Amino acid sequence: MTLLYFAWLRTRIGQQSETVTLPDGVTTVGALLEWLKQRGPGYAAALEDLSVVRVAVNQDFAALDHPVADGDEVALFPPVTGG
Amino acid sequence: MTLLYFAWLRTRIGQQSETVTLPDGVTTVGALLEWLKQRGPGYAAALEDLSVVRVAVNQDFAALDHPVADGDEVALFPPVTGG
Amino acid sequence: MIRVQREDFDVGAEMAALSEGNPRVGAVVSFVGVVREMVEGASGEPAITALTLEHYPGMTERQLAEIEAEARARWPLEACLVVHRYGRLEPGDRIVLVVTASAHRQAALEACSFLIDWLKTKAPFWKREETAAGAKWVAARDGDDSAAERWDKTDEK
Amino acid sequence: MIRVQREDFDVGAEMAALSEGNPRVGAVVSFVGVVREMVEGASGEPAITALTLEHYPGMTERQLAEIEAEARARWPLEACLVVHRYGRLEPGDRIVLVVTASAHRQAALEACSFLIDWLKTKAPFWKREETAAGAKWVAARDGDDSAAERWDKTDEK
Repeated sequence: MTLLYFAWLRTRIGQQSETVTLPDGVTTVGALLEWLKQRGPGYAAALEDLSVVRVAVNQDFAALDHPVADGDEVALFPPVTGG
Repeated sequence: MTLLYFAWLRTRIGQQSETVTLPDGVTTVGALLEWLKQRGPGYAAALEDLSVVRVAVNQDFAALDHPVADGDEVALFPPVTGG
Repeated sequence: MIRVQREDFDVGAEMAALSEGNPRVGAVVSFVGVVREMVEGASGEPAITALTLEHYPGMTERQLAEIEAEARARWPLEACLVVHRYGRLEPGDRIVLVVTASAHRQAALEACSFLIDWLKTKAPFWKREETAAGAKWVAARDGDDSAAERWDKTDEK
Repeated sequence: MIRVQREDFDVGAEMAALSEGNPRVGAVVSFVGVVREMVEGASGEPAITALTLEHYPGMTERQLAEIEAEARARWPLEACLVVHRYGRLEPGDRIVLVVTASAHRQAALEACSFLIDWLKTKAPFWKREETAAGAKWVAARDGDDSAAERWDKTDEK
Protein backbone atom coordinates (compact mmCIF):
# COMPACT_ATOMS: atom_id res chain seq x y z
CA MET A 1 0.00 0.00 0.00
CA THR A 2 1.13 3.54 -0.79
CA LEU A 3 0.61 6.00 2.04
CA LEU A 4 0.66 9.76 1.38
CA TYR A 5 0.73 12.52 4.00
CA PHE A 6 -0.12 16.18 3.46
CA ALA A 7 0.17 19.51 5.31
CA TRP A 8 0.90 19.19 9.06
CA LEU A 9 0.37 15.42 8.97
CA ARG A 10 3.31 15.27 6.58
CA THR A 11 5.52 17.40 8.81
CA ARG A 12 4.56 15.54 12.02
CA ILE A 13 5.05 12.10 10.52
CA GLY A 14 8.24 13.37 8.93
CA GLN A 15 7.78 12.06 5.42
CA GLN A 16 5.65 12.67 2.36
CA SER A 17 4.98 9.08 1.37
CA GLU A 18 5.89 5.49 2.15
CA THR A 19 5.06 2.02 0.95
CA VAL A 20 3.87 -0.47 3.58
CA THR A 21 2.60 -4.05 3.65
CA LEU A 22 -0.56 -4.34 5.70
CA PRO A 23 -0.52 -6.86 8.59
CA ASP A 24 -3.34 -9.39 8.76
CA GLY A 25 -6.51 -7.96 10.23
CA VAL A 26 -6.00 -4.42 8.94
CA THR A 27 -8.86 -4.25 6.45
CA THR A 28 -10.49 -0.86 7.13
CA VAL A 29 -9.42 2.78 7.30
CA GLY A 30 -10.06 2.74 11.07
CA ALA A 31 -7.82 -0.30 11.64
CA LEU A 32 -5.14 1.24 9.42
CA LEU A 33 -5.09 4.42 11.52
CA GLU A 34 -4.84 2.43 14.78
CA TRP A 35 -1.98 0.38 13.33
CA LEU A 36 -0.16 3.53 12.11
CA LYS A 37 -0.41 5.14 15.58
CA GLN A 38 1.79 2.31 16.94
CA ARG A 39 4.56 2.97 14.42
CA GLY A 40 6.26 5.77 16.35
CA PRO A 41 5.82 9.02 18.27
CA GLY A 42 5.49 11.09 15.05
CA TYR A 43 2.54 8.94 13.91
CA ALA A 44 1.00 9.00 17.40
CA ALA A 45 1.25 12.81 17.51
CA ALA A 46 -0.13 13.22 13.98
CA LEU A 47 -3.07 10.87 14.60
CA GLU A 48 -3.84 11.87 18.19
CA ASP A 49 -7.06 13.73 17.30
CA LEU A 50 -8.83 11.92 14.46
CA SER A 51 -11.49 14.64 14.28
CA VAL A 52 -8.97 16.72 12.32
CA VAL A 53 -7.74 13.88 10.10
CA ARG A 54 -9.29 13.17 6.72
CA VAL A 55 -8.63 10.02 4.70
CA ALA A 56 -8.78 9.40 0.96
CA VAL A 57 -8.63 5.88 -0.50
CA ASN A 58 -7.62 5.87 -4.15
CA GLN A 59 -8.21 9.64 -4.29
CA ASP A 60 -11.76 9.58 -2.92
CA PHE A 61 -12.76 10.66 0.57
CA ALA A 62 -13.31 7.59 2.77
CA ALA A 63 -14.91 7.00 6.19
CA LEU A 64 -13.41 4.87 9.00
CA ASP A 65 -15.30 1.74 7.90
CA HIS A 66 -14.10 1.98 4.30
CA PRO A 67 -12.16 -1.17 3.26
CA VAL A 68 -8.44 -0.96 2.50
CA ALA A 69 -6.11 -3.48 0.84
CA ASP A 70 -2.56 -3.71 -0.43
CA GLY A 71 -2.40 -1.93 -3.77
CA ASP A 72 -4.53 0.99 -2.54
CA GLU A 73 -3.28 4.57 -2.45
CA VAL A 74 -4.28 5.95 0.95
CA ALA A 75 -3.76 9.60 1.84
CA LEU A 76 -4.02 11.24 5.26
CA PHE A 77 -4.46 15.00 5.57
CA PRO A 78 -6.17 17.71 7.63
CA PRO A 79 -9.51 19.27 6.65
CA VAL A 80 -8.95 21.13 3.40
CA THR A 81 -8.40 24.91 3.33
CA GLY A 82 -8.26 25.81 -0.35
CA GLY A 83 -10.30 28.31 -2.30
CA MET B 1 -43.79 70.98 -16.41
CA THR B 2 -41.37 68.99 -18.52
CA LEU B 3 -42.76 65.68 -19.79
CA LEU B 4 -40.43 62.94 -21.04
CA TYR B 5 -41.45 59.77 -22.89
CA PHE B 6 -39.35 56.64 -23.36
CA ALA B 7 -39.42 53.39 -25.38
CA TRP B 8 -42.81 52.58 -26.94
CA LEU B 9 -44.51 55.38 -25.01
CA ARG B 10 -42.24 57.76 -26.89
CA THR B 11 -43.05 56.23 -30.28
CA ARG B 12 -46.81 56.06 -29.64
CA ILE B 13 -47.04 59.62 -28.34
CA GLY B 14 -44.81 60.66 -31.19
CA GLN B 15 -42.36 62.83 -29.32
CA GLN B 16 -39.56 62.53 -26.81
CA SER B 17 -40.39 65.50 -24.60
CA GLU B 18 -42.66 68.49 -24.29
CA THR B 19 -43.29 71.36 -21.91
CA VAL B 20 -46.86 71.79 -20.66
CA THR B 21 -48.68 74.04 -18.23
CA LEU B 22 -50.90 72.03 -15.89
CA PRO B 23 -54.59 72.97 -15.80
CA ASP B 24 -56.16 73.62 -12.40
CA GLY B 25 -57.05 70.45 -10.55
CA VAL B 26 -54.23 68.34 -11.96
CA THR B 27 -52.17 67.86 -8.81
CA THR B 28 -51.33 64.13 -8.81
CA VAL B 29 -49.70 61.63 -11.17
CA GLY B 30 -53.08 59.94 -11.63
CA ALA B 31 -54.82 63.19 -12.62
CA LEU B 32 -51.93 64.03 -14.97
CA LEU B 33 -52.31 60.70 -16.79
CA GLU B 34 -56.08 61.18 -17.17
CA TRP B 35 -55.51 64.68 -18.54
CA LEU B 36 -52.85 63.47 -20.98
CA LYS B 37 -55.17 60.76 -22.33
CA GLN B 38 -57.50 63.51 -23.59
CA ARG B 39 -54.77 65.23 -25.57
CA GLY B 40 -55.02 63.03 -28.67
CA PRO B 41 -55.23 59.50 -30.06
CA GLY B 42 -51.47 58.90 -29.61
CA TYR B 43 -51.71 59.69 -25.91
CA ALA B 44 -54.86 57.61 -25.53
CA ALA B 45 -53.18 54.62 -27.20
CA ALA B 46 -50.00 54.98 -25.14
CA LEU B 47 -51.87 55.29 -21.84
CA GLU B 48 -54.63 52.79 -22.55
CA ASP B 49 -53.24 50.15 -20.15
CA LEU B 50 -51.73 51.87 -17.13
CA SER B 51 -50.51 48.53 -15.73
CA VAL B 52 -47.60 48.77 -18.19
CA VAL B 53 -46.88 52.45 -17.62
CA ARG B 54 -44.35 53.60 -15.01
CA VAL B 55 -43.98 57.19 -13.86
CA ALA B 56 -41.00 59.05 -12.45
CA VAL B 57 -41.32 62.49 -10.87
CA ASN B 58 -38.02 64.35 -10.73
CA GLN B 59 -36.20 61.10 -11.58
CA ASP B 60 -37.72 58.98 -8.80
CA PHE B 61 -40.39 56.33 -9.30
CA ALA B 62 -43.79 57.72 -8.28
CA ALA B 63 -47.20 56.17 -7.59
CA LEU B 64 -50.54 57.49 -8.89
CA ASP B 65 -51.18 59.54 -5.75
CA HIS B 66 -47.80 61.29 -5.90
CA PRO B 67 -48.20 65.10 -6.15
CA VAL B 68 -47.11 66.90 -9.31
CA ALA B 69 -46.64 70.62 -9.96
CA ASP B 70 -45.35 72.94 -12.67
CA GLY B 71 -41.56 72.85 -12.55
CA ASP B 72 -41.46 69.07 -12.09
CA GLU B 73 -39.76 66.75 -14.57
CA VAL B 74 -42.22 63.90 -15.15
CA ALA B 75 -41.26 60.86 -17.21
CA LEU B 76 -43.54 58.12 -18.56
CA PHE B 77 -42.12 54.78 -19.64
CA PRO B 78 -42.82 51.03 -19.75
CA PRO B 79 -41.49 48.63 -17.08
CA VAL B 80 -37.70 48.63 -17.38
CA THR B 81 -35.84 45.89 -19.27
CA GLY B 82 -32.16 46.60 -18.69
CA GLY B 83 -29.46 44.37 -17.29
CA MET C 1 -18.99 53.45 -8.49
CA ILE C 2 -21.41 53.53 -11.40
CA ARG C 3 -20.98 54.30 -15.08
CA VAL C 4 -23.45 54.53 -17.96
CA GLN C 5 -21.65 54.46 -21.28
CA ARG C 6 -21.87 53.56 -24.93
CA GLU C 7 -18.41 51.91 -25.01
CA ASP C 8 -17.50 48.34 -24.09
CA PHE C 9 -15.63 47.63 -20.82
CA ASP C 10 -12.60 45.50 -19.91
CA VAL C 11 -13.83 43.01 -17.31
CA GLY C 12 -10.41 41.84 -16.11
CA ALA C 13 -9.05 45.37 -15.76
CA GLU C 14 -12.14 46.57 -13.89
CA MET C 15 -11.96 43.62 -11.46
CA ALA C 16 -8.23 44.10 -10.85
CA ALA C 17 -8.71 47.83 -10.24
CA LEU C 18 -11.28 47.12 -7.55
CA SER C 19 -8.98 44.99 -5.40
CA GLU C 20 -5.60 46.52 -6.24
CA GLY C 21 -3.88 48.06 -3.26
CA ASN C 22 -6.59 47.02 -0.81
CA PRO C 23 -5.17 44.32 1.49
CA ARG C 24 -8.62 43.56 2.94
CA VAL C 25 -10.10 42.22 -0.32
CA GLY C 26 -10.35 38.42 -0.32
CA ALA C 27 -13.08 37.88 -2.89
CA VAL C 28 -14.00 39.64 -6.13
CA VAL C 29 -17.20 38.60 -7.92
CA SER C 30 -18.31 39.77 -11.34
CA PHE C 31 -21.46 39.43 -13.37
CA VAL C 32 -21.41 40.14 -17.11
CA GLY C 33 -24.63 40.30 -19.11
CA VAL C 34 -24.23 39.35 -22.78
CA VAL C 35 -26.59 39.84 -25.75
CA ARG C 36 -27.99 36.44 -26.69
CA GLU C 37 -28.90 35.53 -30.21
CA MET C 38 -32.07 33.76 -29.18
CA VAL C 39 -35.37 35.25 -28.07
CA GLU C 40 -36.32 34.36 -24.51
CA GLY C 41 -37.47 30.75 -24.44
CA ALA C 42 -38.74 30.78 -28.01
CA SER C 43 -37.01 28.17 -30.13
CA GLY C 44 -39.15 28.82 -33.18
CA GLU C 45 -38.60 32.59 -33.26
CA PRO C 46 -36.07 34.34 -35.46
CA ALA C 47 -32.59 35.09 -34.11
CA ILE C 48 -31.82 38.53 -32.73
CA THR C 49 -29.62 40.51 -35.09
CA ALA C 50 -29.19 43.56 -32.85
CA LEU C 51 -30.41 45.17 -29.65
CA THR C 52 -30.79 48.87 -28.94
CA LEU C 53 -30.75 50.03 -25.33
CA GLU C 54 -32.51 53.30 -24.59
CA HIS C 55 -32.07 54.94 -21.20
CA TYR C 56 -33.11 58.01 -19.22
CA PRO C 57 -29.97 60.09 -18.76
CA GLY C 58 -29.88 61.50 -15.27
CA MET C 59 -32.42 59.15 -13.71
CA THR C 60 -30.41 56.10 -14.80
CA GLU C 61 -27.26 57.27 -13.01
CA ARG C 62 -29.33 58.30 -10.00
CA GLN C 63 -31.09 54.93 -9.72
CA LEU C 64 -27.85 52.98 -10.16
CA ALA C 65 -26.20 55.09 -7.45
CA GLU C 66 -29.11 54.33 -5.12
CA ILE C 67 -28.89 50.61 -5.85
CA GLU C 68 -25.17 50.69 -5.13
CA ALA C 69 -25.73 52.57 -1.86
CA GLU C 70 -28.31 49.95 -0.86
CA ALA C 71 -25.86 47.10 -1.55
CA ARG C 72 -23.16 48.85 0.47
CA ALA C 73 -25.57 49.31 3.36
CA ARG C 74 -26.51 45.60 3.34
CA TRP C 75 -23.08 43.97 2.85
CA PRO C 76 -19.57 44.84 4.03
CA LEU C 77 -18.16 45.70 0.60
CA GLU C 78 -14.67 47.01 0.05
CA ALA C 79 -15.56 48.16 -3.46
CA CYS C 80 -18.43 47.98 -5.91
CA LEU C 81 -18.84 48.82 -9.60
CA VAL C 82 -21.79 48.86 -11.98
CA VAL C 83 -21.22 49.65 -15.67
CA HIS C 84 -24.23 49.61 -17.99
CA ARG C 85 -24.05 50.24 -21.72
CA TYR C 86 -26.62 51.90 -23.96
CA GLY C 87 -26.96 52.21 -27.71
CA ARG C 88 -26.83 49.52 -30.36
CA LEU C 89 -25.38 46.12 -29.45
CA GLU C 90 -25.04 42.85 -31.32
CA PRO C 91 -25.23 39.22 -30.17
CA GLY C 92 -22.16 38.38 -28.11
CA ASP C 93 -21.67 42.00 -26.99
CA ARG C 94 -21.44 42.74 -23.28
CA ILE C 95 -24.33 44.84 -21.90
CA VAL C 96 -23.74 45.17 -18.19
CA LEU C 97 -20.99 44.58 -15.64
CA VAL C 98 -21.39 44.27 -11.88
CA VAL C 99 -18.30 43.79 -9.72
CA THR C 100 -18.22 43.44 -5.94
CA ALA C 101 -15.18 43.08 -3.71
CA SER C 102 -15.24 42.07 -0.06
CA ALA C 103 -13.13 40.39 2.61
CA HIS C 104 -15.54 37.44 2.44
CA ARG C 105 -16.91 35.51 -0.48
CA GLN C 106 -20.51 35.32 0.78
CA ALA C 107 -20.83 39.12 0.95
CA ALA C 108 -19.34 39.57 -2.53
CA LEU C 109 -21.53 36.84 -4.06
CA GLU C 110 -24.79 37.96 -2.43
CA ALA C 111 -24.20 41.65 -3.17
CA CYS C 112 -23.46 40.89 -6.83
CA SER C 113 -26.65 38.86 -7.12
CA PHE C 114 -28.64 41.60 -5.39
CA LEU C 115 -27.22 44.34 -7.65
CA ILE C 116 -28.11 42.59 -10.89
CA ASP C 117 -31.59 41.65 -9.63
CA TRP C 118 -32.38 45.20 -8.49
CA LEU C 119 -30.87 46.77 -11.56
CA LYS C 120 -33.15 44.65 -13.76
CA THR C 121 -36.27 46.13 -12.13
CA LYS C 122 -35.19 49.62 -11.06
CA ALA C 123 -32.72 51.03 -13.58
CA PRO C 124 -34.47 52.87 -16.44
CA PHE C 125 -33.23 51.02 -19.52
CA TRP C 126 -35.38 49.62 -22.30
CA LYS C 127 -34.35 47.04 -24.88
CA ARG C 128 -35.52 47.02 -28.48
CA GLU C 129 -34.75 43.78 -30.31
CA GLU C 130 -34.20 43.54 -34.05
CA THR C 131 -34.81 40.27 -35.87
CA ALA C 132 -35.24 39.36 -39.52
CA ALA C 133 -38.99 39.69 -38.85
CA GLY C 134 -38.71 43.27 -37.58
CA ALA C 135 -38.01 45.18 -34.37
CA LYS C 136 -39.91 45.21 -31.12
CA TRP C 137 -39.62 46.51 -27.58
CA VAL C 138 -38.81 43.75 -25.09
CA ALA C 139 -41.54 43.19 -22.51
CA ALA C 140 -40.58 43.08 -18.83
CA ARG C 141 -40.43 39.62 -17.32
CA ASP C 142 -42.41 38.70 -14.20
CA GLY C 143 -39.40 36.63 -13.14
CA ASP C 144 -37.35 39.79 -12.80
CA ASP C 145 -39.80 41.28 -10.34
CA SER C 146 -39.86 38.18 -8.19
CA ALA C 147 -36.06 37.91 -8.29
CA ALA C 148 -35.84 41.49 -7.05
CA GLU C 149 -38.57 40.98 -4.45
CA ARG C 150 -36.69 38.25 -2.63
CA TRP C 151 -34.26 40.96 -1.48
CA ASP C 152 -37.15 42.93 0.05
CA LYS C 153 -37.52 40.43 2.89
CA THR C 154 -35.92 42.13 5.87
CA ASP C 155 -34.41 38.87 7.08
CA GLU C 156 -32.72 38.17 3.76
CA LYS C 157 -29.19 38.87 4.92
CA MET D 1 -13.10 22.60 -17.42
CA ILE D 2 -10.68 22.51 -14.51
CA ARG D 3 -7.03 23.48 -14.16
CA VAL D 4 -4.57 23.22 -11.26
CA GLN D 5 -1.54 25.38 -11.90
CA ARG D 6 1.28 27.38 -10.35
CA GLU D 7 0.84 30.33 -12.75
CA ASP D 8 -1.54 33.27 -12.47
CA PHE D 9 -4.60 33.47 -14.75
CA ASP D 10 -6.16 36.23 -16.87
CA VAL D 11 -9.70 36.69 -15.56
CA GLY D 12 -11.02 38.76 -18.46
CA ALA D 13 -9.60 36.42 -21.10
CA GLU D 14 -10.94 33.31 -19.35
CA MET D 15 -14.41 34.83 -19.07
CA ALA D 16 -14.45 35.95 -22.70
CA ALA D 17 -13.30 32.51 -23.88
CA LEU D 18 -16.21 30.86 -22.08
CA SER D 19 -18.89 32.83 -23.90
CA GLU D 20 -17.19 33.48 -27.23
CA GLY D 21 -18.95 31.90 -30.17
CA ASN D 22 -21.81 30.56 -28.04
CA PRO D 23 -24.97 32.51 -28.95
CA ARG D 24 -26.87 30.98 -26.01
CA VAL D 25 -24.75 32.60 -23.28
CA GLY D 26 -26.55 35.53 -21.63
CA ALA D 27 -24.73 35.67 -18.29
CA VAL D 28 -21.13 35.08 -17.25
CA VAL D 29 -20.28 35.10 -13.54
CA SER D 30 -16.81 34.95 -12.05
CA PHE D 31 -15.44 34.52 -8.57
CA VAL D 32 -11.81 35.39 -7.84
CA GLY D 33 -10.21 34.54 -4.50
CA VAL D 34 -7.39 36.87 -3.49
CA VAL D 35 -4.72 36.49 -0.76
CA ARG D 36 -5.59 38.92 2.03
CA GLU D 37 -2.97 40.57 4.16
CA MET D 38 -4.95 40.10 7.33
CA VAL D 39 -5.50 36.97 9.37
CA GLU D 40 -9.15 35.91 9.61
CA GLY D 41 -10.95 38.30 11.96
CA ALA D 42 -7.85 39.00 14.04
CA SER D 43 -7.04 42.69 14.11
CA GLY D 44 -4.21 42.32 16.60
CA GLU D 45 -2.39 39.58 14.70
CA PRO D 46 0.57 40.17 12.40
CA ALA D 47 -0.01 40.67 8.69
CA ILE D 48 0.42 37.74 6.31
CA THR D 49 3.59 38.06 4.26
CA ALA D 50 3.06 34.97 2.11
CA LEU D 51 0.89 31.92 1.67
CA THR D 52 1.91 28.49 0.41
CA LEU D 53 -0.72 26.24 -1.07
CA GLU D 54 -0.01 22.52 -0.97
CA HIS D 55 -2.23 20.14 -2.92
CA TYR D 56 -2.64 16.44 -3.70
CA PRO D 57 -1.83 16.04 -7.40
CA GLY D 58 -4.25 13.61 -8.98
CA MET D 59 -6.93 13.76 -6.29
CA THR D 60 -7.20 17.55 -6.59
CA GLU D 61 -7.99 17.39 -10.31
CA ARG D 62 -10.35 14.49 -9.71
CA GLN D 63 -12.30 16.26 -6.96
CA LEU D 64 -12.54 19.49 -8.95
CA ALA D 65 -13.82 17.55 -11.96
CA GLU D 66 -16.47 15.92 -9.76
CA ILE D 67 -17.52 19.27 -8.33
CA GLU D 68 -17.81 20.67 -11.86
CA ALA D 69 -19.88 17.67 -12.97
CA GLU D 70 -22.19 18.19 -9.99
CA ALA D 71 -22.69 21.87 -10.88
CA ARG D 72 -23.44 20.96 -14.49
CA ALA D 73 -25.98 18.38 -13.32
CA ARG D 74 -27.75 20.91 -11.09
CA TRP D 75 -27.80 24.00 -13.35
CA PRO D 76 -28.16 24.49 -17.12
CA LEU D 77 -24.63 25.75 -17.73
CA GLU D 78 -23.25 26.51 -21.16
CA ALA D 79 -19.69 26.50 -19.82
CA CYS D 80 -17.85 26.25 -16.53
CA LEU D 81 -14.23 26.79 -15.48
CA VAL D 82 -12.34 26.29 -12.23
CA VAL D 83 -8.67 27.32 -12.01
CA HIS D 84 -6.88 26.81 -8.69
CA ARG D 85 -3.27 27.82 -8.07
CA TYR D 86 -0.75 26.13 -5.80
CA GLY D 87 2.69 27.14 -4.55
CA ARG D 88 3.81 30.35 -2.92
CA LEU D 89 1.56 33.41 -3.17
CA GLU D 90 1.71 36.90 -1.72
CA PRO D 91 -1.00 39.28 -0.50
CA GLY D 92 -2.97 40.62 -3.46
CA ASP D 93 -2.23 37.53 -5.57
CA ARG D 94 -5.14 35.64 -7.10
CA ILE D 95 -5.63 32.08 -5.71
CA VAL D 96 -8.70 30.69 -7.40
CA LEU D 97 -11.01 31.47 -10.30
CA VAL D 98 -14.51 30.11 -10.87
CA VAL D 99 -16.41 31.11 -14.03
CA THR D 100 -19.89 30.00 -15.00
CA ALA D 101 -21.78 30.84 -18.18
CA SER D 102 -25.47 30.24 -18.76
CA ALA D 103 -28.41 31.56 -20.73
CA HIS D 104 -29.82 32.88 -17.44
CA ARG D 105 -28.25 34.91 -14.69
CA GLN D 106 -29.74 32.92 -11.80
CA ALA D 107 -28.17 29.65 -12.97
CA ALA D 108 -24.78 31.28 -13.49
CA LEU D 109 -24.86 33.04 -10.11
CA GLU D 110 -26.03 30.02 -8.12
CA ALA D 111 -23.64 27.60 -9.80
CA CYS D 112 -20.68 29.94 -9.18
CA SER D 113 -21.63 30.20 -5.51
CA PHE D 114 -22.05 26.43 -5.27
CA LEU D 115 -18.68 25.75 -6.93
CA ILE D 116 -16.69 27.96 -4.59
CA ASP D 117 -18.52 26.62 -1.52
CA TRP D 118 -17.95 22.99 -2.48
CA LEU D 119 -14.39 23.59 -3.56
CA LYS D 120 -13.62 25.06 -0.12
CA THR D 121 -14.63 21.83 1.62
CA LYS D 122 -13.85 19.12 -0.96
CA ALA D 123 -10.79 20.09 -2.97
CA PRO D 124 -7.55 18.88 -1.34
CA PHE D 125 -5.59 22.11 -0.88
CA TRP D 126 -3.93 23.27 2.34
CA LYS D 127 -2.79 26.80 3.11
CA ARG D 128 0.28 27.62 5.16
CA GLU D 129 0.48 31.28 6.20
CA GLU D 130 3.70 33.12 6.86
CA THR D 131 3.76 36.15 9.15
CA ALA D 132 6.54 38.06 10.89
CA ALA D 133 5.80 35.78 13.89
CA GLY D 134 6.38 32.55 11.93
CA ALA D 135 4.46 30.15 9.70
CA LYS D 136 1.43 28.04 10.48
CA TRP D 137 -1.07 25.80 8.71
CA VAL D 138 -4.46 27.45 8.35
CA ALA D 139 -7.23 25.67 10.27
CA ALA D 140 -10.44 24.80 8.43
CA ARG D 141 -13.37 27.08 9.19
CA ASP D 142 -16.71 25.73 10.43
CA GLY D 143 -18.36 28.38 8.28
CA ASP D 144 -17.04 26.67 5.16
CA ASP D 145 -18.73 23.41 6.09
CA SER D 146 -22.07 25.07 6.73
CA ALA D 147 -21.78 27.08 3.50
CA ALA D 148 -21.23 23.83 1.59
CA GLU D 149 -23.98 22.00 3.48
CA ARG D 150 -26.71 24.37 2.34
CA TRP D 151 -26.25 22.87 -1.14
CA ASP D 152 -26.93 19.38 0.24
CA LYS D 153 -30.61 20.12 0.73
CA THR D 154 -32.27 18.27 -2.12
CA ASP D 155 -34.76 21.08 -2.65
CA GLU D 156 -32.06 23.69 -3.04
CA LYS D 157 -32.50 24.04 -6.72
